[in-house]
Amino acid sequence: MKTKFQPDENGYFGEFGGAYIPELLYPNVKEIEDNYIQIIESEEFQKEYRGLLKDYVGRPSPLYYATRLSEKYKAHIYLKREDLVHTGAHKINNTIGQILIAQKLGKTQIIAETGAGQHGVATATVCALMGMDCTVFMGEKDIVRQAPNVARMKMLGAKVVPATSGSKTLKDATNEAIRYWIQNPHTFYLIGSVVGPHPHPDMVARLQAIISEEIKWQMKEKTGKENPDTIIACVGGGSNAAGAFYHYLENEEVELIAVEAAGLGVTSGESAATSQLGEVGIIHGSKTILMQDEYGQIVEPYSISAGLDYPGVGPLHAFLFDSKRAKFMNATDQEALDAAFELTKVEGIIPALETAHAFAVLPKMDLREDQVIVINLSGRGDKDLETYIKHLDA
Amino acid sequence: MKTKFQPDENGYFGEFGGAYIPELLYPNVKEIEDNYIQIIESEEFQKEYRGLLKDYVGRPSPLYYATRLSEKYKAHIYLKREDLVHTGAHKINNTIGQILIAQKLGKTQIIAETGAGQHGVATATVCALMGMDCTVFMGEKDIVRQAPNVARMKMLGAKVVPATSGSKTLKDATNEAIRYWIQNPHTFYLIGSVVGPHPHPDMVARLQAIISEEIKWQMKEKTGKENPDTIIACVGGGSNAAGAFYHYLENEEVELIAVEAAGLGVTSGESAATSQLGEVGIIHGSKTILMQDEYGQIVEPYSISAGLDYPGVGPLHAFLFDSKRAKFMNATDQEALDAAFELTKVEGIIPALETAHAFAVLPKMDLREDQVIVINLSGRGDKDLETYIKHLDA
Amino acid sequence: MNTIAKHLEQKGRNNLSIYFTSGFPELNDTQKVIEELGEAGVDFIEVGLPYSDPLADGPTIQDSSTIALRNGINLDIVFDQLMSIKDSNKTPLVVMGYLNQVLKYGEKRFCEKVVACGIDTVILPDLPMVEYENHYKALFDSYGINNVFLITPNTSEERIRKIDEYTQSFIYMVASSAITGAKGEISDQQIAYFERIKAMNLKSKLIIGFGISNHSTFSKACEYANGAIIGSAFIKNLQNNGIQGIASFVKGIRNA
Amino acid sequence: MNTIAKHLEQKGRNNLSIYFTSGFPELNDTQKVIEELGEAGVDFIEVGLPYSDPLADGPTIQDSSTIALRNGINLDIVFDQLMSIKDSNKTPLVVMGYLNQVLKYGEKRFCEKVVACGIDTVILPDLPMVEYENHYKALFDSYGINNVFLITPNTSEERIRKIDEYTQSFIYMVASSAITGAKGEISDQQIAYFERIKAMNLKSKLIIGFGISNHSTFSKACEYANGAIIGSAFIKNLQNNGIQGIASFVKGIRNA
Ligand SMILES: Cc1ncc(COP(=O)(O)O)c(C=O)c1O
Ligand SMILES: Cc1ncc(COP(=O)(O)O)c(C=O)c1O
Repeated sequence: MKTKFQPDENGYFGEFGGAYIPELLYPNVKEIEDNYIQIIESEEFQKEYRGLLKDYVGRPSPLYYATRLSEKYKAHIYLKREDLVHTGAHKINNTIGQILIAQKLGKTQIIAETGAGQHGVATATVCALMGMDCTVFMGEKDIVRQAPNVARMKMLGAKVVPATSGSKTLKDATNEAIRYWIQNPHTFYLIGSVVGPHPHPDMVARLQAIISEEIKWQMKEKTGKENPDTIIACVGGGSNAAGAFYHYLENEEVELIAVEAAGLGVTSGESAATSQLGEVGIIHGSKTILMQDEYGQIVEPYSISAGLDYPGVGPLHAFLFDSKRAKFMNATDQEALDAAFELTKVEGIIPALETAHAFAVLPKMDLREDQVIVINLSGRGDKDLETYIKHLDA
Repeated sequence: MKTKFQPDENGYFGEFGGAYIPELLYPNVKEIEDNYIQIIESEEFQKEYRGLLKDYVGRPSPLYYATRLSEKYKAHIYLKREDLVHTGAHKINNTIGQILIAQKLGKTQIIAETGAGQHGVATATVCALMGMDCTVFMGEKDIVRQAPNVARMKMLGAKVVPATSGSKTLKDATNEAIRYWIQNPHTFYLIGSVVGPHPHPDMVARLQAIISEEIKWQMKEKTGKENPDTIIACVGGGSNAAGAFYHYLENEEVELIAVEAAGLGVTSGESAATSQLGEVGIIHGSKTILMQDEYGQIVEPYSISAGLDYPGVGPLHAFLFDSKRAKFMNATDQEALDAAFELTKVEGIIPALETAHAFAVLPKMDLREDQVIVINLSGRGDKDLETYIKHLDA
Repeated sequence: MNTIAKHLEQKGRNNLSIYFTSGFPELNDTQKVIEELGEAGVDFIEVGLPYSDPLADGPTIQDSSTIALRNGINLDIVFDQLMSIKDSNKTPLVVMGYLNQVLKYGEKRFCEKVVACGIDTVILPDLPMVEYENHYKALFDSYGINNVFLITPNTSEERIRKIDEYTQSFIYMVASSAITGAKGEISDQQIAYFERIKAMNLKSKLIIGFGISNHSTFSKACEYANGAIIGSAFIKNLQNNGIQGIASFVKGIRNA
Repeated sequence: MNTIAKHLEQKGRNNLSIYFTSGFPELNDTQKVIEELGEAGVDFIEVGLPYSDPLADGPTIQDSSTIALRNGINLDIVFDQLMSIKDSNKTPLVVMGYLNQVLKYGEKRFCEKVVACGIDTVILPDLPMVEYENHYKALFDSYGINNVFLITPNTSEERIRKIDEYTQSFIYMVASSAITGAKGEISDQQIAYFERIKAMNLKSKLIIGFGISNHSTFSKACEYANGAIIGSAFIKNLQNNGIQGIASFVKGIRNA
């Protein structure tokens, strides 16, 4: 039985979602739609997926009680350590699952888009693992600002194709990937977040749900209770938040906080705070909340972080925002940098720039001393060192 | 009761070891010697150490059956995934333990040497975690070739001091660290490998022993038997090998293979294959095997990998070599690069350049089809991307 | 009866349709391009509504859209331009855009404007059939607007029959599984697909698009359908030879 | 009786010892430096055996060692140099090096050479007491060589008493917990340490080293011990003023 936060038969979460795709893609998307749940729920898939998550990806990722951060903010703060999984971010939970699905569907050529490069690396990694052909589309601007990840993809044998249109970032890389997919319908589009046409958002959410599945038993083990009071995650497309929220969605006692990138300030004109600036619209095949001008032209977003630099959010998040199930907050570039420096100094953990946004809302919250918070530490900051050092010296 | 591979009361493994230190360091070393075993074996330490290893470091690290690599080499190859632990290499097993020991000894200022920067990052990390002052000595040449790790240390709040003497690599960084320690005896020298005066080698080996402790039960879980046929690890100072070998040392049925860096070739004059080129001598406070000229001047070693670029080995390893308990092999720069590219392409894992040396001996071995091999994947290659890309394009 | 259908009905075979991007190469070229195309005797024209993220278009059309948007084009201006030639222009028009433009402009407001410009046919490549059935069919019907569906070599027979039912203008037959962009020739595989569709005896007229770029591909397409649409090849010509090059381009397509 | 001890016995107080690096600044300066130092009237001389990794030395001595090694110095050459002045030189000599040099040269061969050069005192800062007791004591005794032990403010009384027992030459009192290198003044803390050691009434003579750099620190040190050793300050002077500067350097130390 479908729950409130699962898509209906047309792929809608409330009014958001669907599959707004050219007819050329219909058979591809239909093939996935017809098979994904059955594959995911099959014993064979679960065995392979769980096996790889454990031995290859390094799951469960720890749930770490951050003593010094907790002292500082006078609350009980746990960090879900997605930074420790193979390739350094939650993205691989999804790519491991999708590559197995692709395999079951007999696909051998994989395409993907990437912003921060983490999804590109995670895709190139599983393609190497499975001996598949891999092409990754990446905005020309992101190729520059996330150079280490470009090097990793190259070394993993992936072809990295620069997206040169629009803002030359994630949105444009996604356009190019979809365009290539239309032209090469035999390829499998291994999408990197809970975005795109149905069933991609649901498929990715189900694969990232392992995060909250673990949080539940880890919280129980540590505190005797499955539920924290609050879960905080950053939102680019929304996949790490979807994963961290998933098994708590129906449980309204658990507060969910989604943090968007405010760039130079929500109203500065240089921002990616979709929920604050967007309106209902269609992007990359789904109806969601979207930053657009009065004529529906998609606005070029801005964030210091290549993984949050996206003018939309996944349809589930649009619904979480619209239905007020999740609280949407945001953090500027500077707030994210400060939060990254703080986490590094007090806990010895260098977060990804994306992830840093989730930590940046702590000073803005009214915390209770007994409040139990889980922050999804979605990725590590190795890829962002150049940016950090630039601002550290400044 | 002391076993064959534990140091005697003067810190000797066979004829190797001891504490060849200036009188100025005697009280410091004595303080550690008098306390380390008692601290390590205390319930309090074990609780904190194991707790941090689990929740902070991300242990146990997986033991991953590498299907494609196994197919390729016609043997059963398991990878011990130290690349997945926090900060990206086995080094943190040791720094977490030593920082707790330092704490119990009332120390607040930490110094360390580093070659590849992994130990420097791991030290800076635990110092941030414990709120301690951190100074890391690093060869000027290594500061250049391991730039990402220098950035990480800076961000973690550590002071990185360049060592400008000698070959400007690990050996010289260690000299500088010891020199500073002599001048500042209140500091705690958090050494990064199983080298240095007794009890440092034994202390570090005990802290790295967690690796083989896990391999034992993981092998049992996976194959029904605790013992692989063969364990392979690269050797710089020898800490990751010591950790991977530790619980198997007494069990002569398990073949142990230590892989040294042969640089441009063992006999090329540009090498770091200590066991092949060295003779008994004293370096950094212990008697061991050492690359030296006919007057006992220490030879400047060479390897493409900053973590193996060391003219000695730890005294335990000298004894393993001398007693033939371990087989010493080696790999050139090019062989290591090739092995790194191969592992990346077939398993989607980019190893550290140091680690790549361990994989480089596979083609040189006579493998049986039923041979069960564990390779210690000591660290990830993010820090080495620039070198890899340079050679990938070449 | 639908304007385009009527024209196709009258003319029968060898219909030539040209796609162009409004506001390109210059903001106010829209009317001139339509006029020239009309004079050159094309059968109907697809007026592209420039979009920031035209997923279903190839690089040529995408680039022309970017330029048009930079020129300042927007839906209000396009509709004003079309309005201004409503009486003078005799060539049937179709508007082609993306669904988000319609959504944001206001679905009804969009339909009113289309109709006011004397247009009754739209192509929205990212409007999927299920959304059409659930929502847009009723809306469009109430304005007398017909939606053009695309079919591809991979569209199932069942789905094609349904599309045939919904179609009052024409079915846009995608020549191959590729987004718009000039190719060279028409392959045996494509011909097999054309023949398969032809043999289905659909009630709707068929227009072939995607990869039609010259006289040879146009003529070949016309053997299997009521005509063909040229987009990227025309945009490229417009870019290189300007509005004065339109007549000879169209002539070149019609006669070798 | 040990040569140095005999000299200290005779002279009693205000002994000045100079450390220098053999083969520095030029390969064949070893003999000249010793000669100049002798003429300047120093009490005894420590001949540094340049080592690649001189852990217990500060940057000045380390740099001088690097230069000497680059000059081509090695143990064979040093011993030849010392041999060549065996008869002419009247100033007692001590050799100071690192244990690995001894090991590699051959322990016995090393001892033979030292003795052949008329030297009976060695300083090996990285030779720990336990190794001395277990092995080197017997070896050195068999050659009539005495090993100089260092003590620091942190050396326990028990340990100092043992060292006193082993000592036939002198005890090297490290002025502070710091490696060699010119400091400025002698602190109250250091003086407290000197007085503590003095009060122990050791049988051995005491020489203070590390941080002695000028007349003032030398004189102060001589209040609490039989003399003092100057190393880095001398090397710096040698580097800056050459061999001809030695006499005035020594004079400056003796008289303000
Ligand atoms: C570490 C990290 N966190 C978060 C994100 C944002 O994506 P999502 O919202 O899908 O989790 C990215 C995207 O690249 C990322 O790399
Ligand atoms: C990943 C990795 N492996 C191996 C080594 C070599 O050190 P050891 O022999 O102590 O394990 C290093 C040293 O930096 C390292 O970073």
